[in-house]
Amino acid sequence: MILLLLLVPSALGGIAWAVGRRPITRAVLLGAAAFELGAVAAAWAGMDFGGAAGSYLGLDSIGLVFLTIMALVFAGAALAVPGFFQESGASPRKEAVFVAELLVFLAAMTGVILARHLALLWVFVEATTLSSALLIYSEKKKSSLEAAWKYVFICSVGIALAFVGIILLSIGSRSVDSLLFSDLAARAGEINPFWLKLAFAFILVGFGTKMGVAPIHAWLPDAHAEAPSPVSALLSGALLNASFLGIARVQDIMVKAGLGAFSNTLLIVCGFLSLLVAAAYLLQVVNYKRMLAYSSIENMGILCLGLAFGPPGLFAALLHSAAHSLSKAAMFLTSGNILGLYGSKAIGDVRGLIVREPRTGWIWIVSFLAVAGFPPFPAFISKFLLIQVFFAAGSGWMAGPFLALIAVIVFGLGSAVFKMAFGDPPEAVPASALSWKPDVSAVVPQIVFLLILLGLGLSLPETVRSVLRTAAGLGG
Amino acid sequence: MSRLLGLFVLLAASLFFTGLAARIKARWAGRQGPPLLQEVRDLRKLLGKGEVIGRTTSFIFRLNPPIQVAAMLFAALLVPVPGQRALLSFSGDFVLFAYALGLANFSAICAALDTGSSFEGMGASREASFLTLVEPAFFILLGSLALVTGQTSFSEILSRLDYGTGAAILVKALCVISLFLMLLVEGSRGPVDDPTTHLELTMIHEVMILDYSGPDLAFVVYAAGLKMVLIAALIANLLVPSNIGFGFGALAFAAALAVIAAGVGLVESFMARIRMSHVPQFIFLLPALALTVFGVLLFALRRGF
Amino acid sequence: MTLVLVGTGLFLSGGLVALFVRPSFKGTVSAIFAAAAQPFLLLPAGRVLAGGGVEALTIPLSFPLGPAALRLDPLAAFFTVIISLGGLGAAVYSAGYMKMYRDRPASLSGYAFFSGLLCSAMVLVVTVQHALLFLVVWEIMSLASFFLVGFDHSKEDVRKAAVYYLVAMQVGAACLLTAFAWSSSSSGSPDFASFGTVFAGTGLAPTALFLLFFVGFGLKAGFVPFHTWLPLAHPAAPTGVSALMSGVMIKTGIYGILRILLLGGGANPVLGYIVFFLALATGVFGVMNAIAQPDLKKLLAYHSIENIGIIGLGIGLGMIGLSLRNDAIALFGFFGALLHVFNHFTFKSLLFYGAGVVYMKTHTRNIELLGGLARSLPLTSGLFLVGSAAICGLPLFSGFISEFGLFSGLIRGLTVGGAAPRAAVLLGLAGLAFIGAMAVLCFTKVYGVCFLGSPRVPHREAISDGSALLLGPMFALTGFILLIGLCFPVILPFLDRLVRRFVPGGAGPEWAQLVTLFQNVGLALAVLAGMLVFFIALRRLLLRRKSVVLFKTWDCGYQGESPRFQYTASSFASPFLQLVAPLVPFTHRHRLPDGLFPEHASLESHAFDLVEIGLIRPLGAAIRRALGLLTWIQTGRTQNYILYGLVFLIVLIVWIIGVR
Amino acid sequence: MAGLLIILFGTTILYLFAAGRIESFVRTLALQGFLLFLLVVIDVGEISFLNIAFLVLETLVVKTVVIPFFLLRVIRRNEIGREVDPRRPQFFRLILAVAIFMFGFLTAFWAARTGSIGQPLYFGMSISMIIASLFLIVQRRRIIIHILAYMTLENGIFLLSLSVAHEMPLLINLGVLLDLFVGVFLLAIFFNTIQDLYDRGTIDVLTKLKD
Repeated sequence: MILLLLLVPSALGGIAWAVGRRPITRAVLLGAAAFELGAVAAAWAGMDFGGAAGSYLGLDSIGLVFLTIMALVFAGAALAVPGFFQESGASPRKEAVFVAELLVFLAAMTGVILARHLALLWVFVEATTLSSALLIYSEKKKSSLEAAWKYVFICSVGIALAFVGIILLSIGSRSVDSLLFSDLAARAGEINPFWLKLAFAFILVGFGTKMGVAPIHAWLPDAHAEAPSPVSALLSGALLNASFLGIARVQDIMVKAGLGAFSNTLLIVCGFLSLLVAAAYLLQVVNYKRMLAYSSIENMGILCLGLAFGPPGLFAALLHSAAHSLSKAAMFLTSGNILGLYGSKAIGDVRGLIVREPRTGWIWIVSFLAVAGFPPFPAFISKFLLIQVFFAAGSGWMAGPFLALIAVIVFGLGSAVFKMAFGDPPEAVPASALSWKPDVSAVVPQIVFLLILLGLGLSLPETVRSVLRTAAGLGG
Repeated sequence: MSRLLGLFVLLAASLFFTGLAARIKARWAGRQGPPLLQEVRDLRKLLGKGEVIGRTTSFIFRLNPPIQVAAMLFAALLVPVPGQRALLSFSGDFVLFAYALGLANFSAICAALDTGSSFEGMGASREASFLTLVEPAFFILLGSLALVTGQTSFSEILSRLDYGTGAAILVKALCVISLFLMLLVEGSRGPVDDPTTHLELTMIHEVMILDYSGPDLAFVVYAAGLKMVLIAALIANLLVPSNIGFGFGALAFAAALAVIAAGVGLVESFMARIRMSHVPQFIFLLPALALTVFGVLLFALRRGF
Repeated sequence: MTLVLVGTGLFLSGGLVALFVRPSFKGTVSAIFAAAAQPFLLLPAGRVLAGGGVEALTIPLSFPLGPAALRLDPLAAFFTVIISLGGLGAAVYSAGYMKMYRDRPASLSGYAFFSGLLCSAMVLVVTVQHALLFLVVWEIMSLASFFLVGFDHSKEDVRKAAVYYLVAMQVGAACLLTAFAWSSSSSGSPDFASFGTVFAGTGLAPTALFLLFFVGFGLKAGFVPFHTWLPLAHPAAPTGVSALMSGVMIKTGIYGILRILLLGGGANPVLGYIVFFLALATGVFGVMNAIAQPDLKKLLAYHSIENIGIIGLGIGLGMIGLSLRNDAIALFGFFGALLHVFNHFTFKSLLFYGAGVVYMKTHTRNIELLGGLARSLPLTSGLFLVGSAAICGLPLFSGFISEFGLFSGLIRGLTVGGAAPRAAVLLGLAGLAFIGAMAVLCFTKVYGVCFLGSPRVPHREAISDGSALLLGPMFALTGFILLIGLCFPVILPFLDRLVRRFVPGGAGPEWAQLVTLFQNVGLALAVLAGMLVFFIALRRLLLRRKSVVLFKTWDCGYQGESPRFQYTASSFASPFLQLVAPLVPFTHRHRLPDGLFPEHASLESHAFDLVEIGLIRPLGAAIRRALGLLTWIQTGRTQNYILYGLVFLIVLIVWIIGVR
Repeated sequence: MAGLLIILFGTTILYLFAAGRIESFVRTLALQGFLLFLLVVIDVGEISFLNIAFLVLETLVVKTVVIPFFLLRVIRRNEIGREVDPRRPQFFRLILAVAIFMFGFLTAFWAARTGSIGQPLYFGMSISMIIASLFLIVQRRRIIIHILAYMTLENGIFLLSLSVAHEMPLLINLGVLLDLFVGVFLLAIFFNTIQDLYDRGTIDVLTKLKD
């Protein structure tokens, strides 16, 4: 049953590749999105996806959280793809190839979420890198080529190091003799602490590269800025979470093996470094898509910090990852619209967005509020819970630098977003951009995301809360 | 009933105060000087005349004289006469006294600006700036007196000030000097401003009432005189020991006022006016004195008065 | 309490309905809804203020917020009254004022929606007593006011002011977030009531916690080191909003500080002195900068800072009184502070509305170009005069009553307590008098230069006074000012429960003392008013049969008369500004006339905010420079990126091997 | 016998650092693949037949024949001759190679002493191979060298996985191989497009995206 989740997207990808005609590829894409949402809905309704002990694939509560986020983001991106291609005027063949790659990428990410075996997880993470490489390069420009090359090469080297980590882990756990998470977690005590620490170091660097956490984040701004907006929405919204899941699972083993202190300090160092780097660059960034990428680095830093503070921290991190993914996806899709409207990625060239195209303008502002963690949105609640966890864990002093850096980041983001939104629209706009208006499909996904976020922010439904608590290990 | 008599002495004295000062100054310069009742004659003459009012003025210009006189008379009700309590006395009444003077100043400055002449504007600006230094000094002074006597209203403070020790004399002397300085600044007399000058650019107080005529001028001149007498009355309260009976109190009070008026006249004839840019330094003397009073009291208190 | 929620809902729905109405009706719709909300807010508030009870209501929200308690206690009721009246005034005034922006329907609906959202958020801020929900509503209030400040965003400085405001609020909210998280995690429950135990704790934590709360709320209120956003944001907003922000919104900062005091914070005596001296500095600094400002609305914004200083002085005095365990001082301190909160709301809104009418008619805020408006805008100038007199605290107006309360508290502080409190209180007394005198200087300047004399720049077209919509709220506020100014004992029973909650043990006898004192003051003021009327009648009597000739003002006989002869605002303030030169940095840029027939000569002077130049800008530059050190990372070379990963890995390995 | 093979495998590091021509680089790759094949045949005993068959297929077919041949075709298509300009003299790089090789033996002895690893020599050599290839990536400026260094990194990791006593399940090994193959395939495609768009094949070309 669980294999369906992997096979259906890849099969649909094959069909899209083979057929190549526009209506079919669109139908296939929307079909895949519908299937994903349906599967997730079924999982929420309690359908058991065969998370049996021995099997390599299974859907546990933390997997369900990330699967839901991915399904939502993918649905939004799928809705935006036709509009994107209609605007860039690519040939049906190219669109078919793009859709096929997208579906394979989806299958790979689902694999990462469902994997119950560490090495299998590694395989799927590597698969996501490879499948998304061509997606980044789909605009066939020199800059997207450079971005794609950096993305593939750095991530492959990083993930190879992760595989070294996995082997070191299996060296350390000779008696456990299996890399299934359930076995590793159950008998974590028997693992040799030295090899486990070494393994965690390598895995953190490996999956950290994929997750875009400093100091191994440098490829992320290039990749996310050069990819077409639906792809960068998926990258930021779903892929980063998937690699975070990898680290979360290994962190769980570390805590159970009694080495929590070591891994927590590592995660805190990475978290604060990411915040620092994001703050440094957001003050002087010129390209608004790179700005969003740096904001992703910052949010991944926050997730690491959450992970470092045990179950309550993980709860805040999961809520934050949901908030970040949906709002960042909305912002990337809107940045696609802005690119269409103004024809340039430079913040300086965009002015008077509210006056020129009110819908896109207001979505741009509201999604900024969601990303920056302003109240009606859940990112604010997760920030509050995180600081509460800081104080509960006795390291209250961390709230100071944490909030200071976030204030600098919000200043950087805010001044750019409002420089673009307010003011009078510039007269000289490239001819191609003047006529284009984002149609419904380019606006509906963002609105849906923001509504979901508002729902999460104002009053978290009971079922969502209980799943999040079990995912964070806080019990039912 | 006796308090009303005290008030009467105060109002009557305001008619003769400036006259006495001018006479002393003239007499010291070897001149005959105007008769003591000159000011009363001027007021009666002005009250009977018509008026010439500037075209640019609004209702403020016409409203200002009554406000001035009303505020000064109201302040007079608050000031005690040696030997008995003031007509209106409650805790913190010196705040009302200061703010009544503030109300008068506010309307005077507005009226000056209302005429739209650059001289009156200049006078108003100087008045307002110097006032910002006088107000805090007055409060520091009254505050430190309240601190030492433990009372909070004019009448109690001034009546309980009699104590024979050395520190008391020093404090009283400092208070008298600073209040005298305040008299000179508020009344625009002596070194701060020369009431007899004819050059508008150098005036402070006189220029603000330049455009008044007839009854308005009478009101304003009387109010200015009354303001000086009020402050003089405070000094008199310090000079005259408070435990003497009422009869002698009124006489001693009038005598003290006369001495102060003479003092003003003497100061004016000895000291030429200070250059306008040096006036702030001179006025800084006032808060400085007040703070020394406070310092002395605090020091004295700690040593067990 | 449910009535209050209905009222809040009405405010919000006013904003929502206005979205879908024709532009010309948006203002009236939101005004109608605001009026409709009044009874729902004022009646329960009045009942609680008079009766002293507490109306509670718990809203069962899901996990992250938990059951949120909304309580309407006298403190909340007092602020609810201010917010609802302010909201009504702003809505009615904006209905008239926003006609200027008829050509921008989209931003008009934004304006209506966000002002409704702002009012409802403020009411919730003062009633919610749950840590997280409070922060949520607090930030919604900041956001709504941010969009209102950014209403006229086509102007560059408005945009800059709006973003500056957003970041300032973000920093404030960060402090509050930390403080609330700290207190709710150490007290176990997010409810405010549980914070009492945290503040009662020993050691440094309660003091640090109070300081965090004070910084967070002080930033919203506008205490000195954190005030720099206020003179930028308030003038940038349209007048209806700047009145709402200045009169009502910055009071939520004061509400926050008072709420923390009620919960037991600030027990440490040192905190009392910190608040006292900071407030004194705020007051003095605020009014000094106000004197140097040529821009009318910026001047009023600085005056808000000054009045926040006076309110803070009252709170500081109250705290000192509590730490000296002297109920009289504490009672007078809090009484003065709370009454000044209401007074400041009335006269500051009145002054801003007046400034709005002036701007609407003359399209300029620079008072150097105004003059002689008393004749063309008689009603507005009369009301502005009442507002200026009240803000200077002159007797017969409401400002005097609250400042008199403060003064009597300060005086009582002198007569009791040790050497240190006496010195502090005397400094406070002198400071308050100094602030009063400077306020007189500032508002004579503003009123004299703007309304009196003759117009410095001839008006292009004849201007008539504001419409009924504009003057209506102004008359109502003047009514409040005169009501409190003259027959103040009428208001006393409403403040009874409110002020006595701050003093443990209810301070019964002291309150009776206060009531008798104010009855005496009321009597004295009545005497003053009587004398005033008498002398005005006397003047009219004297001039009844006399000739009153209108003639040219005396100008030394100079024939070439011109309105430019009149004293300008900057020259009026220059003698004082030279006295306080270091505190208000001034730059002069001038071009001397040259050649035989000089065409053009100019002199331009600009006053800076000492804190802005001395503290905020260097801080910003330092942060930018410090973070700039990190910008070597993105070199673009793939090899470097991999090298970063390797170095990080090697460091980890060495650490693992080393530490083992 | 296995120890000899591993040491031979180690010496390929020296050749990698000394190699000037790119083709000789690829031939070393093929040699490494073959050595791994021999190691698999000789050393790994007790695992199931299916696993051995798969490993043989993997090392012999993929690592020795398919990938090197594919890379040779890419190099010939883009006419790449020698390394661009070795900034440091030949001599210095050789010393570095020897140092890394010796470091491999060092870790081998250390691993033997701690006793927690089955074959310490495997472990030592694979660590030195990984370090060598990473050093190549960071130090050399030609992009094709980066791809080849990535391959040697994968070989090093494969050797490391052989040193672990218990075996990965077949499915996982298949996944790893698939990822490796597709990875190299993609890198080659990107390399071709880079060569077409830019004339010089060095990494400096790809430094436009920065802040």
